[in-house]
Amino acid sequence: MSNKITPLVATGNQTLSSNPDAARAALAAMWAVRLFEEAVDSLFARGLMHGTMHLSIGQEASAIGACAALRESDFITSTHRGHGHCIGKGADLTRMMAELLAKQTGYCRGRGGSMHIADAATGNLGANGIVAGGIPIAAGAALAQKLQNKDNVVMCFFGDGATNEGAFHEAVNLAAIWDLPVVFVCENNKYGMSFSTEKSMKVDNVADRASAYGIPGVTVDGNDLDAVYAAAQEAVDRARRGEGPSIVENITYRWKGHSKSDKNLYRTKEEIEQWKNDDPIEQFQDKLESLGTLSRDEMTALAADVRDKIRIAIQEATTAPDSDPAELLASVFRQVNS
Amino acid sequence: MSNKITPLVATGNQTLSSNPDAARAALAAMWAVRLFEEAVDSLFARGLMHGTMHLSIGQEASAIGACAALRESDFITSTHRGHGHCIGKGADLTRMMAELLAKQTGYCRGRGGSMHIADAATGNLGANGIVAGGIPIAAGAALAQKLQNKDNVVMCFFGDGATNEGAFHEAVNLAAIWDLPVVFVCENNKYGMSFSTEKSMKVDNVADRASAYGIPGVTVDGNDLDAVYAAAQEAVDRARRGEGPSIVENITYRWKGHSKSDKNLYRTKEEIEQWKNDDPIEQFQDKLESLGTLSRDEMTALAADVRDKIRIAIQEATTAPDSDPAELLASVFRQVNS
Amino acid sequence: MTDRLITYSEAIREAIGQAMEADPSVFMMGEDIGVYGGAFGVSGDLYHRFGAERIRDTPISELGIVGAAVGAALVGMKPIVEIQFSDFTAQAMDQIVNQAAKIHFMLGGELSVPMVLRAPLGSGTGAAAQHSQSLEAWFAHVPGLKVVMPATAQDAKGLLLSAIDDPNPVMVLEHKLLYKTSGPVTEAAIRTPIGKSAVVREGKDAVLVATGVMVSRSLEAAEALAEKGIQVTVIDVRTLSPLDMEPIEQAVAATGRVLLVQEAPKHVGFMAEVSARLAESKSIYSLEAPIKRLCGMDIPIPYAPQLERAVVPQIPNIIDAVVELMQEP
Amino acid sequence: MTDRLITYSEAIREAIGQAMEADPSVFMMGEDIGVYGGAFGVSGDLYHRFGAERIRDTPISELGIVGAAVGAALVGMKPIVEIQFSDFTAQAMDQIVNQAAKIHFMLGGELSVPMVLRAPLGSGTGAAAQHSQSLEAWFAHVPGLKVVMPATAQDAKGLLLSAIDDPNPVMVLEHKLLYKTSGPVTEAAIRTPIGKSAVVREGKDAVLVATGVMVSRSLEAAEALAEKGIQVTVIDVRTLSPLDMEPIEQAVAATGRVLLVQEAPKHVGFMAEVSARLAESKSIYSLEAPIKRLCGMDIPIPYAPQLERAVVPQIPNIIDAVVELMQEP
Ligand SMILES: Cc1ncc(C[n+]2csc(CCOP(=O)(O)OP(=O)(O)O)c2C)c(N)n1
Ligand SMILES: Cc1ncc(C[n+]2csc(CCOP(=O)(O)OP(=O)(O)O)c2C)c(N)n1
Ligand SMILES: [Mg+2]
Ligand SMILES: [Mg+2]
Repeated sequence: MSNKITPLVATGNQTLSSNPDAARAALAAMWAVRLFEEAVDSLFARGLMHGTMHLSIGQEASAIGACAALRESDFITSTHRGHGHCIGKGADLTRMMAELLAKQTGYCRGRGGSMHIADAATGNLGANGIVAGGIPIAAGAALAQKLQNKDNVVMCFFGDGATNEGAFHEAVNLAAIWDLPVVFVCENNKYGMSFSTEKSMKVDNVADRASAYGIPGVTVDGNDLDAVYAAAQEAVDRARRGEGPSIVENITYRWKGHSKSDKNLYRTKEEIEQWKNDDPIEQFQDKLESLGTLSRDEMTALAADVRDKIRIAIQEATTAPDSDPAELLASVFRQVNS
Repeated sequence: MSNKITPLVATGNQTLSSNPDAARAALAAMWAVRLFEEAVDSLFARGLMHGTMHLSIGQEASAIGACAALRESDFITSTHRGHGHCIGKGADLTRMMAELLAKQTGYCRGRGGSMHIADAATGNLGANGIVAGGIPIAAGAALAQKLQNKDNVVMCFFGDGATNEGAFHEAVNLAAIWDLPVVFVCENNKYGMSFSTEKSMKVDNVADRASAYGIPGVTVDGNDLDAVYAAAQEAVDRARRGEGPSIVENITYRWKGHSKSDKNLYRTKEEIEQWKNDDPIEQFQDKLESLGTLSRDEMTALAADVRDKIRIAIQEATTAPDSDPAELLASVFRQVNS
Repeated sequence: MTDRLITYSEAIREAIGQAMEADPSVFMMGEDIGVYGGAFGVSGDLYHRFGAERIRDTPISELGIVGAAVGAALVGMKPIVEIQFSDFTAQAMDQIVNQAAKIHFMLGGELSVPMVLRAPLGSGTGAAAQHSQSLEAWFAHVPGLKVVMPATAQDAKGLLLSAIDDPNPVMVLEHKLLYKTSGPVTEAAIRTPIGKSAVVREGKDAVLVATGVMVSRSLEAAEALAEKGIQVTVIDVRTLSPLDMEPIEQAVAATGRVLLVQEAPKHVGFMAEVSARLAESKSIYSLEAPIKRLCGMDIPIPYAPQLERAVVPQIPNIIDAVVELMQEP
Repeated sequence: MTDRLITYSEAIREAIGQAMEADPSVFMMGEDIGVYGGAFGVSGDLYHRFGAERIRDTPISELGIVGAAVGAALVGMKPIVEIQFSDFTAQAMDQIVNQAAKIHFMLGGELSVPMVLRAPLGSGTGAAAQHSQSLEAWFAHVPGLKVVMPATAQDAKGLLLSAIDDPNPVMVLEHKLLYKTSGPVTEAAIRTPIGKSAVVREGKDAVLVATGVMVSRSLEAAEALAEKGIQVTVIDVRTLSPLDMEPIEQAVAATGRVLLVQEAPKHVGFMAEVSARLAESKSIYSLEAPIKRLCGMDIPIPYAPQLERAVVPQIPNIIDAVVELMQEP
């Protein structure tokens, strides 16, 4: 019995907000990310979850708008802040929760936790605990599509801070010279942990770095779902046509601290408040209402429905068996005849 | 008894070719690089030298024009193709030859060979066998100048191929955000071993990559000594004024194979011949003659004088003692009280 | 020795502060070491005491940072680099191994690299396989690097100050689980010599040789064993390279039984070297039992707490292993 | 077995060619492997046989290339990466260790990384410290990697074909000095099993355990020793991880004397593990002498030929060490 939200719907060169089905799916997905992470945050606060946690609350439009441009057969690589990408690509909420709760039924059988959720079935090649670690992997998965004569696209998520790693440079260059079908989605939330983009780079936007590789780079309001989707769709189409990679930069903000150890000493309360007023979900709901795409009641019902799915995820995951130490030794290598 | 050429002379915003002393020094230096490497090439061919060898014949104007913009107290980091940089910064020809001949009197006491010549006395922080390995080191040496409130500049040499390494990206970014006094000199000889710049990057020039770091980048004819000097001097002055790093790209060409194992299968005889017609030394001599800065006779005498220095270098180095295995174990670490 | 108790983190911070006050060429680079105070809070208030120039926040560029430290060290500075998790030294291996470790020798001896690289290693925090490794064996295998692993607050301070004094590159591998543990630490800028193992408990029946967090676990196991009437000597290796075998060989000669305890995976780990040194020396003749190792399993560190505990030695495992050892042959 | 003699390089090329003909998902990436034919000429004409798509020249981006191989492997390809010198694996350690080695386990077992990484190691070419290292111990210490070191042309082919078949990441560490050496190689696409050590010579007096180029040096030493009346068994470890101790333990039980020979620096090198395995097993009871190691000195590889020779074991050193070993205790 799966516990998923309805798949995202692409709308080509239309906006998501203009299409009721697409709008419903995208809004539900954003709620799912928000509510999943709020639940996780409180489980953590109540000592029911261990390890550390990187929440993307406030960045929902970036993950969901970008994933809306993908087909089921497309792939993603994700980051330490990956719950949104995972849900956007269609992951099961119970298996995600089970992983965070270190259960045998989790996506990684309790071996990976929040930073390593992968889901082969939905083309999620994995979150990554290494900043920029997924970027060369995305380029390679895209190379494979080319070598296999498939028209799938790989969407590679990473943060602003990741663009200062050598891995970013080498991988984007490889994708560029080989015209690989990959879309580099930079979720620029203004900080790499405590280090601001003003300090970490001398250019205004990460997209300005695209010129070094001879590929397109665009910067969009990452809290505007329609804007994110439009930019992502264009880059995905370009990649699928075999015209090579692009960088899409979504300007957004994380409401919560970087991780559990963050005291927010590097940014002001005012800045955080200001960004909270730019809530991607609120924004999208207001737009849907004013466009008449969905009514407030529909939206309220939809949010309530997602809330139930999260509740179910917690229930099912909590009662699932703990992951099993007995199988560890045999799990390091894939057995040669399997 | 040292065996050096006369130090290079900077001419500010004048050209080197317009100044007899500067022209003489620069021409002698280019001849020193050319003749040193021709000598090394034949020693190698005659089996009198072992290991491998990366010759910069054809690229002399790049190394010498750039080094002419430096003060004695400035620093350089060099590459596997570093004989020119080494000579440009004022190295002793006998000690260089002795190192290649694996002698105790060599710059590295026979431990490093061609790829690792360093000369603390002239601010040469070392050639490097690792492509792009010297770039972060140069940034760090420049950071030290800043922290020590010195106005020295670090000139960092590397090839076109090196710009595809993550080390290039990370180091140039560090230098940019911290406004470090470093000049990144890319010697673009069209190939990284066998891989052409057309294939290795999607931009036309390495200098196009400067925009990703918010720093200036210029591309010059690397076989035109005056052009190289002018670009280098501007970048050095800028760095010394505390205005940060630049990328100076010298378009040039190596006449010889990449190393001893190269069969030149990746480029045509025609291409090689064509570039040989663009000999940086010839070019400069013609210019000096037409400008009347130096006469042909003076230039011939000067070249003969350099040839003697190379002959002396070979003689002295050949008769020097072989490097001594006995001292190895005690040489891995600097002794704590030394 | 003082009876002032401070934490392992505080001891490290105190060492850095004292070194920076004493020597203007000492400075620190790393990710989020400034106003954030460090991922594990080690740099703490140093940023406010010494400012942004000397407590230098960097972009996420491990290779670049370590390379910059090498370059700064070559021209007279004494950089201390903090790598947020020792797992990320993987990003910087070229500068650590091909540059820092080799420059002094390879370039002929004139130049040297007085650099300190601090990095937290180890499991136990639920951070999973990419944030929990113990990679000390890699560095100990590299000629030109010195490698220390402080197991107490006092040594965290003393070994770091010695590392800063040292004209060569030194890897200081700290254990995450020790940061919040307290111990007596001398207030003065004391040095713990690099290259000296320490006997931290004496017993006549067997020897436990340990590194990092396994030292305190071995001491606790020793307490429990004493109640069973088994008296064990515990040796804290402290410096993995250069390795001081003397106290280990003496203790083995005296007891004839030895258990080597490390958190890192067993295969080709550091304790294999200790075992091999004993087996190729005269110590082998005084053995009354095989040279046993108790190590981490050859498995990436898992996230689930019960799995994570299962793959590295815990106190009961040490106790059992010693009891078994006493029954050999 | 065939008596066709081909070189170690040719054997590797033949293996790659046969694998690429048999399986369209196999392809190769590396620097200058195309028209140049590879820095050591290993890929040779493969570019002309299979084209630029499948024999893929890359920019100088080791981390990017290995990462791209990981990504391609995750979605059904079987990449073979050539790293020009094993020293440059330092650039790619994150993708090798934190990604390739851990993904299958860490991500729960659905995904896997059937990738082969080929890299030449070793000294003897006058290329100095940054182009001559033997870093096998690093990789053998990493759970999730398999590590092989072919010492003959036949195994160069057979181990590589097994590595390509393997659904896990395999490091194939070739020795530069062996590329031009010839040996009998089966024409068919034979497999040498991963995880099996080989007894390559039998003798009753002592055992030599070796890897890489030290295998042939040990065999030559064995010839000379035979003339002195000392009969030695020589074992080629072949696979460093997972390690097959059985033939080693049997030979030690039979002879009571063992010398472990490696080119890499001694401290925390691979042979320390072989020694430790013997010392913790019942083998220790059959020893008539300490477990000796003959290894590279703990020194970066120097450029000068006489220095380079002095820091790694040569045939006379092996002979002397065995003669000494026979005099123990
Ligand atoms: C190679 C590496 N270096 C450092 C870290 C520690 N770290 C984890 S997340 C993070 C910040 C990443 O910033 P960014 O890429 O902007 O992503 P964000 O967290 O803002 O979503 C850091 C420094 C890491 N996991 N990997
Ligand atoms: C990290 C690393 N990768 C690969 C090599 C092998 N290699 C040595 S020089 C070279 C080509 C470098 O090209 P470029 O930077 O353009 O310098 P050039 O040789 O053209 O002067 C290569 C691939 C190396 N030494 N280091
Ligand atoms: Mg960020
Ligand atoms: Mg080049």
